[in-house]
Amino acid sequence: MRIVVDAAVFDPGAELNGFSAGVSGMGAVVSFSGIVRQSEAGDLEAMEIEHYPGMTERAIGKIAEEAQARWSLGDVLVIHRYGRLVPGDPIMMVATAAPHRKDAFEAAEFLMDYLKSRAPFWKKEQTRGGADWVAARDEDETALSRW
Amino acid sequence: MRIVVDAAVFDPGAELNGFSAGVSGMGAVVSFSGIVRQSEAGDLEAMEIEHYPGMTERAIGKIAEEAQARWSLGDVLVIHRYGRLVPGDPIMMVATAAPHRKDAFEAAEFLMDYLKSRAPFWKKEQTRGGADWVAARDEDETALSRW
Amino acid sequence: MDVLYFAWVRERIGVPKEKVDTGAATVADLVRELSAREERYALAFSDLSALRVALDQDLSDFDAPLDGVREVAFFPPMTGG
Amino acid sequence: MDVLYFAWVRERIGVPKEKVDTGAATVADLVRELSAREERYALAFSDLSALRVALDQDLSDFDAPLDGVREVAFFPPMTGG
Repeated sequence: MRIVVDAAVFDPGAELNGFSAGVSGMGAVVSFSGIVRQSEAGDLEAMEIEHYPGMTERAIGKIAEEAQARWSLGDVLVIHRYGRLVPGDPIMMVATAAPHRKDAFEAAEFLMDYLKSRAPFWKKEQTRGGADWVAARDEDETALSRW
Repeated sequence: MRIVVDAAVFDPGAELNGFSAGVSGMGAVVSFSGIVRQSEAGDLEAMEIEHYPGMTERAIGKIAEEAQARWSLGDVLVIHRYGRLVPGDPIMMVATAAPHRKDAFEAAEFLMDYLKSRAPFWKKEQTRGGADWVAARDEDETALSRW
Repeated sequence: MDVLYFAWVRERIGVPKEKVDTGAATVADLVRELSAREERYALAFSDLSALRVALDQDLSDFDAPLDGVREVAFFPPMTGG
Repeated sequence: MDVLYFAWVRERIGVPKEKVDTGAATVADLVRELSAREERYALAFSDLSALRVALDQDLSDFDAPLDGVREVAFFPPMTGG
């Protein structure tokens, strides 16, 4: 299991290759990369991500352990950035390796659903008009109920 | 949409980065990479993949179009190799980009389920004891029923 | 008409592709005609539930008419991915 | 005990972290105590349904006892990923 919480930019392709090279006997690797998306109005200047140092690593570690307990996984990778990001920047990434594709897909979706609502990150969007905290979405909370 | 059917090896990380760089306004990129897995007995020497040139590209193109019709996607990538592969080699890859993670995940799983059973590839496993065609699994056929 | 064979169907029949001169109306008729010709065809086509057929590179079925079809392919269930 | 605030809770209260000397038995008691002190706390804690609390870096709830707890954190629902 590798968990990285860092302000620095990361290279999703290099991370995917490094992750895949580190597992053996796994037929399936699934990755998710989250990217800062420009707003529909096209006025997003930056996304500030705040987190709770200490609790962040702890919460992600527990979510990753839960995924490893529920599915047959070779390995789990979670990378999440904080600080000031601009549209097009990679925010975060998860990767899962498993003997079969079903486990790899389900575990990656589980990790994403829990990271969304249970890892202590908060996003603030800065536009020309001002800055606003991103509100949690009900659908992200209800997404947890399927697990 | 990019579809590659080739005997040559590919670099999943470089493909992921190239794919992500080519889409804009997408918050979510999901990738699946399939890797030749060593057998439980540890005696797999090679995996020979046969395909039906012409029909292969056509069948994959239709599956990718169906995915684009069903989900809100920025782009779709499918790479599938044929020929002689050895354990640890990348076999294939799909990637999907979407504004939101749910579409990217579902479309990637849909692509995988259909590629498994509807793209004209056949695998033959070569071990010290001989060579055998891989049988289609009932669970791969039933996986289609969820879509 | 071109008839193509893949995977173990190709191995049993012994060729990947051949020209077949036939007046068969449907795929099933073509299968019966070939099976009557030689033992290797009868062997390859002995269990149709284990076979798939494509007409002009689209998946089809054994009841389908061959009218206008230029390329027929027989193969086992696919194992891609 | 250390009390931490994040996101808009931090902005409303004006500090990211402070030492609080309290005999509050539960999180809810602490919230009442702080809210009675100054308007900025009352404002930040006015709708508890919009808040989450962590005790020693584990998610908890407002009924939880504070006995033995060294670090309490208040923040809005998380928006990771």
